[in-house]
Amino acid sequence: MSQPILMKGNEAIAEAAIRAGCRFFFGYPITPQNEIPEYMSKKLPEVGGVFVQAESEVASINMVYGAAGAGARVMTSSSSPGISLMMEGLSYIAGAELPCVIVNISRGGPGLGGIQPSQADYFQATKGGGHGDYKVIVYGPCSVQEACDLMVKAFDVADKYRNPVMILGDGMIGQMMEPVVFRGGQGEGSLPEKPWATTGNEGRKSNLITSIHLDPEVLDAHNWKLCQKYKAIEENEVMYEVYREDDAEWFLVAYGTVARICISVMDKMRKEGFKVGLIRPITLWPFPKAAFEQVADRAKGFLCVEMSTGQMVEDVKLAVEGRAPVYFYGRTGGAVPLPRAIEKRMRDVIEGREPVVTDYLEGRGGGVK
Amino acid sequence: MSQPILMKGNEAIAEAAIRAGCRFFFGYPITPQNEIPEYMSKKLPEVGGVFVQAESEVASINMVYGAAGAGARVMTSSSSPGISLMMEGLSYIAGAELPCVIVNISRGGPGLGGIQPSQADYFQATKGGGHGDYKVIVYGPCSVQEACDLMVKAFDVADKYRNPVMILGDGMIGQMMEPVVFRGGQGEGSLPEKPWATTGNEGRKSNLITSIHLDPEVLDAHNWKLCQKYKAIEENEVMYEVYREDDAEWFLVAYGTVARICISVMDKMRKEGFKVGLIRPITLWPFPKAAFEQVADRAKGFLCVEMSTGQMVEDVKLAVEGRAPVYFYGRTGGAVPLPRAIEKRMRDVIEGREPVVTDYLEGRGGGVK
Amino acid sequence: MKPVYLRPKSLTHTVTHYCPGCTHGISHRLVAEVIDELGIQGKTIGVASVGCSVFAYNYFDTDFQQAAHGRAPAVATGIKRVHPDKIVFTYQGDGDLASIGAAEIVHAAARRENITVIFINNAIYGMTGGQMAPTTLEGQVTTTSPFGREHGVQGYPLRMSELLAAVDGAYYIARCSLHNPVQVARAKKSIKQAFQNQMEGRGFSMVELLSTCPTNWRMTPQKALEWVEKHMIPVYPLGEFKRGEGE
Amino acid sequence: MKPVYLRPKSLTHTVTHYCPGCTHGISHRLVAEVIDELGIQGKTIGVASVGCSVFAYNYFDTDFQQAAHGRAPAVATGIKRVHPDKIVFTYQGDGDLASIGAAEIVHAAARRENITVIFINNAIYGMTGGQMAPTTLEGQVTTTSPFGREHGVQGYPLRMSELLAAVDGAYYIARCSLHNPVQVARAKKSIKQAFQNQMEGRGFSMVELLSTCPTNWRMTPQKALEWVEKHMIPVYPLGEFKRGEGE
Amino acid sequence: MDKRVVFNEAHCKSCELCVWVCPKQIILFKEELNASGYHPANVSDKDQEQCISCAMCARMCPDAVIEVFR
Amino acid sequence: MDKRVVFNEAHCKSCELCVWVCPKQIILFKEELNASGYHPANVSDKDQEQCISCAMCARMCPDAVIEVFR
Amino acid sequence: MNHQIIMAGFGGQGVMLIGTLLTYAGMREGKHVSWLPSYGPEMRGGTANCAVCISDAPIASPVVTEPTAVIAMNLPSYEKFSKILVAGGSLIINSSLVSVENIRGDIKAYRIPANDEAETLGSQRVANMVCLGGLLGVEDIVEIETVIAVLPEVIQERYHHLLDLNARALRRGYEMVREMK
Amino acid sequence: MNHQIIMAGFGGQGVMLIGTLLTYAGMREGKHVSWLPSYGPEMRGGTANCAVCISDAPIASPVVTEPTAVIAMNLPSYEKFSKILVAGGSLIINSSLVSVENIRGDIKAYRIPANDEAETLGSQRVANMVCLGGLLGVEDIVEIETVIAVLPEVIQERYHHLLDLNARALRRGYEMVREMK
Ligand SMILES: Cc1ncc(C[n+]2csc(CCOP(=O)(O)OP(=O)(O)O)c2C)c(N)n1
Ligand SMILES: Cc1ncc(C[n+]2csc(CCOP(=O)(O)OP(=O)(O)O)c2C)c(N)n1
Ligand code: SF4
Ligand code: SF4
Ligand code: SF4
Ligand code: SF4
Ligand code: SF4
Ligand code: SF4
Ligand SMILES: [Mg+2]
Ligand SMILES: [Mg+2]
Repeated sequence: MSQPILMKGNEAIAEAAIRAGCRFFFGYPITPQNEIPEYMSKKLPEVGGVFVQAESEVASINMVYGAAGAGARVMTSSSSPGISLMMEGLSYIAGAELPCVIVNISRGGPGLGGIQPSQADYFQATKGGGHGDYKVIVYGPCSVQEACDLMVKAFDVADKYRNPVMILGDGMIGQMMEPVVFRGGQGEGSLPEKPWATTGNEGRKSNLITSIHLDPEVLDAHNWKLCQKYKAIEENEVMYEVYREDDAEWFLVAYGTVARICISVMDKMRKEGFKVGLIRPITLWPFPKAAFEQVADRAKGFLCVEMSTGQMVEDVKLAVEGRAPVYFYGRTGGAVPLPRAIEKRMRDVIEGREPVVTDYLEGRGGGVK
Repeated sequence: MSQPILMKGNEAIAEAAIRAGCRFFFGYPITPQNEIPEYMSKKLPEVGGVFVQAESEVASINMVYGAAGAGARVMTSSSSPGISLMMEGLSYIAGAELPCVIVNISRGGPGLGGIQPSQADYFQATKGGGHGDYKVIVYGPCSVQEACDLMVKAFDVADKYRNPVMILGDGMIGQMMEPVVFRGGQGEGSLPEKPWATTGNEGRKSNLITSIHLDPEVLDAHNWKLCQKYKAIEENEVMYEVYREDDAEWFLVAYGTVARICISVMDKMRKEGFKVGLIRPITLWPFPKAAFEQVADRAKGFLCVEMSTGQMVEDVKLAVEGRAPVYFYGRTGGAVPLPRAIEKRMRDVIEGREPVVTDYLEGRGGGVK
Repeated sequence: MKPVYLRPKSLTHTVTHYCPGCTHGISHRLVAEVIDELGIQGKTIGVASVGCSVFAYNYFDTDFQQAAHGRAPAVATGIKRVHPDKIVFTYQGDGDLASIGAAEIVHAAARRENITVIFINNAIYGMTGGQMAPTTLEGQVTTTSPFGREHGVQGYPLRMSELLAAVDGAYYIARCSLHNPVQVARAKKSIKQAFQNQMEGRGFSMVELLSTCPTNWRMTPQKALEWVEKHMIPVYPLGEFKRGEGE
Repeated sequence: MKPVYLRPKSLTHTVTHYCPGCTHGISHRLVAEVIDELGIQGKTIGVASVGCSVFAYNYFDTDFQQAAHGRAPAVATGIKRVHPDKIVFTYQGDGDLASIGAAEIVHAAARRENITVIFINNAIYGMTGGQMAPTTLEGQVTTTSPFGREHGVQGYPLRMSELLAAVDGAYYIARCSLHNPVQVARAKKSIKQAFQNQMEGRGFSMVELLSTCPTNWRMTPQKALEWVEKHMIPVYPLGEFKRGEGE
Repeated sequence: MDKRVVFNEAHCKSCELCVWVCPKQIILFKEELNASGYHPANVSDKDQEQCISCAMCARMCPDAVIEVFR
Repeated sequence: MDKRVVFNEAHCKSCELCVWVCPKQIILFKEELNASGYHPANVSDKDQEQCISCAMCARMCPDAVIEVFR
Repeated sequence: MNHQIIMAGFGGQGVMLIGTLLTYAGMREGKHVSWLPSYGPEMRGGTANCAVCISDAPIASPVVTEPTAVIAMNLPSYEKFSKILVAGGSLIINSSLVSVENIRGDIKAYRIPANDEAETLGSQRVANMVCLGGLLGVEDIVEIETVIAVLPEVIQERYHHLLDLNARALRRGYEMVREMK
Repeated sequence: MNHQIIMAGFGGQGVMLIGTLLTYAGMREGKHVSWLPSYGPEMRGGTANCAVCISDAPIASPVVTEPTAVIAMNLPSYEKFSKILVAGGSLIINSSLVSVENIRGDIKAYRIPANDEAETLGSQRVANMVCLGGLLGVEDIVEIETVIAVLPEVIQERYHHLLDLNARALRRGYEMVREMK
């Protein structure tokens, strides 16, 4: 195995994409993900690929649509407001069943908000910020290494299901430097065939990429066909980690970098004798309900920790189905939940105390909902 | 009370808006809501208002932002793909706390989809299709009359909370004609003062409309302040109807025109001796959890019926919290759930039979998930 | 007997959904004739837009992608960058190209994207039932300009050929009309030129076609053609606005 | 002693976040001077865009709205239609106005929207750290054109003043520079004209200001001004491109 | 008899543009409706020889209904 | 002494543009840093009278640091 | 009674108009009513239909899936909607354009040569009215006089010179069906 | 040991660079490392900082909320970060720019006139290296030799003529602190 390299998350993500055989990148600058297009603009031409700085995120996602429909491994990346502008295009891509990868290095919102890390785009990513019934496969990496590994997986999974895949990384994933080893990535040679792609109809019947179906019965059938696909994805592609499954009774639930903070809290509290464990969803959609089934017998309660006012907490509740109480703690807009505050909240949960909002505050913010 | 007039839903909605004091409309054509801008283009100039056909939905929502920030009663309307293009702007409006009304006469998706009625934009509307933590108040009218009444309410509620309000009507609400009586609408005279609006700083300190807060602590505080507001809305603004609360044990759950179909199913099944009731959410956000509390003791099960592959069903589950099973039946893409199929599904539910998908199909579609 | 005119091979045998006498049909035929004559059917990829021509893919026997409203130039960019050796064209209405898609068309031109754009200017939104387009004439009544377009309220008609000619990356910009057989023949020449430019790698080419919408103009097809000649051409003069690129 | 030059009243007393020597500061000062001279501070509503000037509202003592990236002309339209008697201006960078906001600016002009646009062309994306803008010069190295912009790959610089001059609804389009005191004085005259046009109801006015980004150009402020004169002006000639509207 | 001008009647929409441009004014509509509900254009067998094969009709037809031979 | 040219030192960012355009070349930087970490520009008391109040410096200053009197 | 009626034909045959007319008349008679259109992608030509509900009770659903009556003005409409008509329901067929055999035996079917009758009356354009008149002759939905009375409110002012022609067409259809009955 | 270090100063003082350098050295010594930057809205000027974690165990969180060491290269940084430094932690103050009294008594504080020292060495630009050298002199994070060894990998090629100057600055800071200790 090769030596680890120290790399900024954004650059590592870009490099992983190239190693996964991605040769086309269409994107528009936005903090905190600029290193991705910058890296691509330098490296893609070296490997015979193409980098295009689009005029906007709306254009980016539609260029991705065109390139994906033409059979390419293609990606775009952006951050929260830019991702919002892609919602129509994303719905088209899902409707037309095109494979592609979208990276959202998300920042504080709503509106222009701030440029610090956030997880407040969870709903948009997992429920479908665009119109219509569609699903995007969403990965929430917790380290630069995991972001790279998932990036490679993302392209394969996108091709396998002909579906868009999103990497939802908070700003920290993009901005921090960590050692990384590149593994996997089948390279350009062995990419899957795409006989459905628009490459010119020489010697075969015409191919068509579209999402319009004016006949309600046809569109209904199309939607239920997509639904079947989504069911298959739910069955095959769920990823998660459970920590301290053996004896834990109280579970922290967190994804992305927040999960790492929670691990430190878990470790500390265990030393103090609390039976704390942690569930870390890696796929945010499909959401890992199985993880909750696994611990359902023993779990006395769940504390969901997010850099949002509470979004994943709904999926946790849907997974727990009332079998144990689900609590929440969060900070937003770039404020990061402090280990101390998480610990306090978890103690209150375990010891059955009502939360006192000000207890968890470091600044002027809130945190308990 | 005045005599009812027969009007197409879209025109009635436009007329109700004008009666509610709306004087500014910015929008872009899209089926099946074109009668709204068309009506506005004719009628607004007559009452001293302004109609602008924007170059796109992206421009529309940002014109709404400008006009709302300038203190006007303002609205836009569109349909599914157009609404997706508004997601960034909507997040800005919510972040900057501006009041406005958005009408989505939604159609089948994803992508270009079709032009027939659909309810597949439920997630987008209620969870936040844009980035960041924000909420839009969403009404789901079930008749032309209710659409008009809610339209008037929407403007008042928007002003009260300085928050965007959405009317989520399926295509039927827009396209059908029904008798309607216009009531309410305070007219232009008595609209609330907006001292925060940008009107020029003559004789006062400057006003600022913005959503940027670079300091994480400030943005965090802003988000939790919004959260408080949303909590107040959840407490004050929930609207719903429960039918046959007195003795029902099995509940249909549906909103919009689907609720009307379900009422006919309920009536029929009651005649046959089934203790069927119905919960009809009118506000989709805030979701009427109270309705489910109300019937929690007695309810043996809920059947959620939607023109989607199952979106509101998640909110129903979150409200029911595992206290009774929640089932689903739906058609999509303009296909409308048939009374016969709903009844069959409800019987299967009551009699504990596993659904056989093909039983509920009229065309090539699916329906059970 | 020898054929003088045969239905182009690149058209499928489908009855179109276009209204009687709508010149979308003529434009389709011309593009198909050009594809046939250049022998590029097997390597052409079309991009349909959102407008009455949304189903263009049903009528051309080539590979096709259906693009979101206004975004055909972006979609075409994605395709062309993947297959620089294939021929990529967009087919867009005036609502699509000049209104919602204004940024995409300007930037495809500025980027010198090596594609061909067929632009159908019928001064109205056909598919959605006759709303005002950016190209609607002053005084013209539409469903969203019920009192007639007035420049003080809705501004002036947007002349896209003139505008795009001001973009350095545009190589070829021409405006033609379809209002009689002579003009149809000229239009075909321009369309052919626009495809040839792409084959030669010269960058962005667009042919604007003054077209009719008898249905929403509420005229017979023939009256509609006369209206093009009498009312549209004075505002939208015909000709080549650009040939050659750069500063 | 009598004042020869005083800090304009319409500026607040805040230290700006702009880099040393960035001409965004000069532009701000000129706009403030014009607002003072025309006596319109109390009735002016500014629209800040997304770019280095996102915080413009901190520096002008007038009402302000902060618009989404590229959408300032749409936001200004919303405001102006509500308050036709107030003075509404946008302040936009080249990424904002010429790239993501290309459709909005073209259509504000086409609609003959009675607003004033201040357009800061610094040939780069300042705020996000120096990526290529549509106005980046050929050969110019940026973080997303690391080998220098080449027209075969990224197309040609987009000349917005020339482009907008081709739109009938535009009343006044001028390009000025800020690279020395004489040019600064000229720029101020054009800005004043652009505001006066609005007061007289003449429609859309835009002043493009060739500006510097010493930080991302990686030059001293003074070298940056010299670069404007030497490299930008040949591509972006100064002058009034339009005065008066219509066909 | 070999026809000079052949109409694919199923595609015709009775728009009259061919009628309008034909220098010989020999194009007429049939009594029957086609599947789309239009009276298709046609040149009667007896008028075929009047046709000068100028193809004006074909070049103007929006529905590519007409093929011309000489 | 009444100054001809007055610097609002807190706002200065040492960009040198005033220095560059001053025809009298009398603008220099102070030793101390201001709160933003820059050496502010200044015309020393003794050089004030060399100033011709042309306001070139003020018109070029991006930070509106300079006011000029005559 | 709860009438659920579908009227279908080529775009341009005026099925939307007769639907509106019937709905108006129902409202005027104090009934609960709704009208719901459905179009194809074509702006002109193609097939269009509308669903009208007229009932003594509030209308549960404006969508008509099991019509109690159908007017089929062209062949595709006949093929699509005659199938879903409830047993015992009424079917008005425009026999000028639709020639079919083997109509379902469990329904009340009436063939009216509406285009020919309309032509005779003065214009093919009122074929739709002939059909509606026919329907009114079979099913007890609203009084034909009510329909005639609301004609001026539904028909655009510039066509008011044709009010009389429309009324005559309605009556003609009505009578033809009465005669057949 | 689990080192959580914050380095802060004006944009342009090179705090990001010394953070990267330290992280690199940590990685080279086989430790677990992370580096996380934080900027203000200013592109130039303003205050910037980075958080570096160097640990024997995997790093739970790259966010440093309770630093074990702080380098404060300007006054705002001192004010912000000296407060959250853990008791017993190390604080390196660039006394060329920061003159403060009453430093917390429960920490190890070292005042180094980094700009002046750097100037003496040849360029104020290596003041950051003097500070980092100081930190290495107090806290047992990595060997100073490792840091010097990775300099060529971290510093851009076009500045490689300054490698030696940087190394000398690192050593100078190291020595100054050793002398104070
Ligand atoms: C995002 C979005 N907005 C609006 C529409 C609705 N829409 C469909 S076609 C069309 C305009 C068509 O006009 P044009 O482009 O001129 O084409 P034409 O029909 O006149 O040929 C519009 C606005 C849509 N499908 N998607
Ligand atoms: C929708 C969206 N896309 C991208 C961004 C990121 N962004 C912020 S400023 C900017 C460009 C700024 O460049 P310019 O407009 O030229 O202004 P300058 O900073 O050069 O003055 C970009 C792309 C954003 N905030 N929103
Ligand atoms: S609506 Fe107009 S543009 Fe569309 S097909 Fe009909 S005539 Fe042509
Ligand atoms: S980054 Fe460039 S444009 Fe932005 S403030 Fe600094 S110098 Fe000015
Ligand atoms: S070919 Fe010429 S003469 Fe013959 S039918 Fe056609 S138009 Fe008439
Ligand atoms: S031009 Fe074509 S479609 Fe029109 S009438 Fe003639 S043959 Fe028929
Ligand atoms: S006013 Fe003129 S002479 Fe005086 S300091 Fe300024 S530039 Fe120099
Ligand atoms: S121009 Fe202004 S900011 Fe620059 S050095 Fe002179 S006084 Fe300071
Ligand atoms: Mg059009
Ligand atoms: Mg710029």
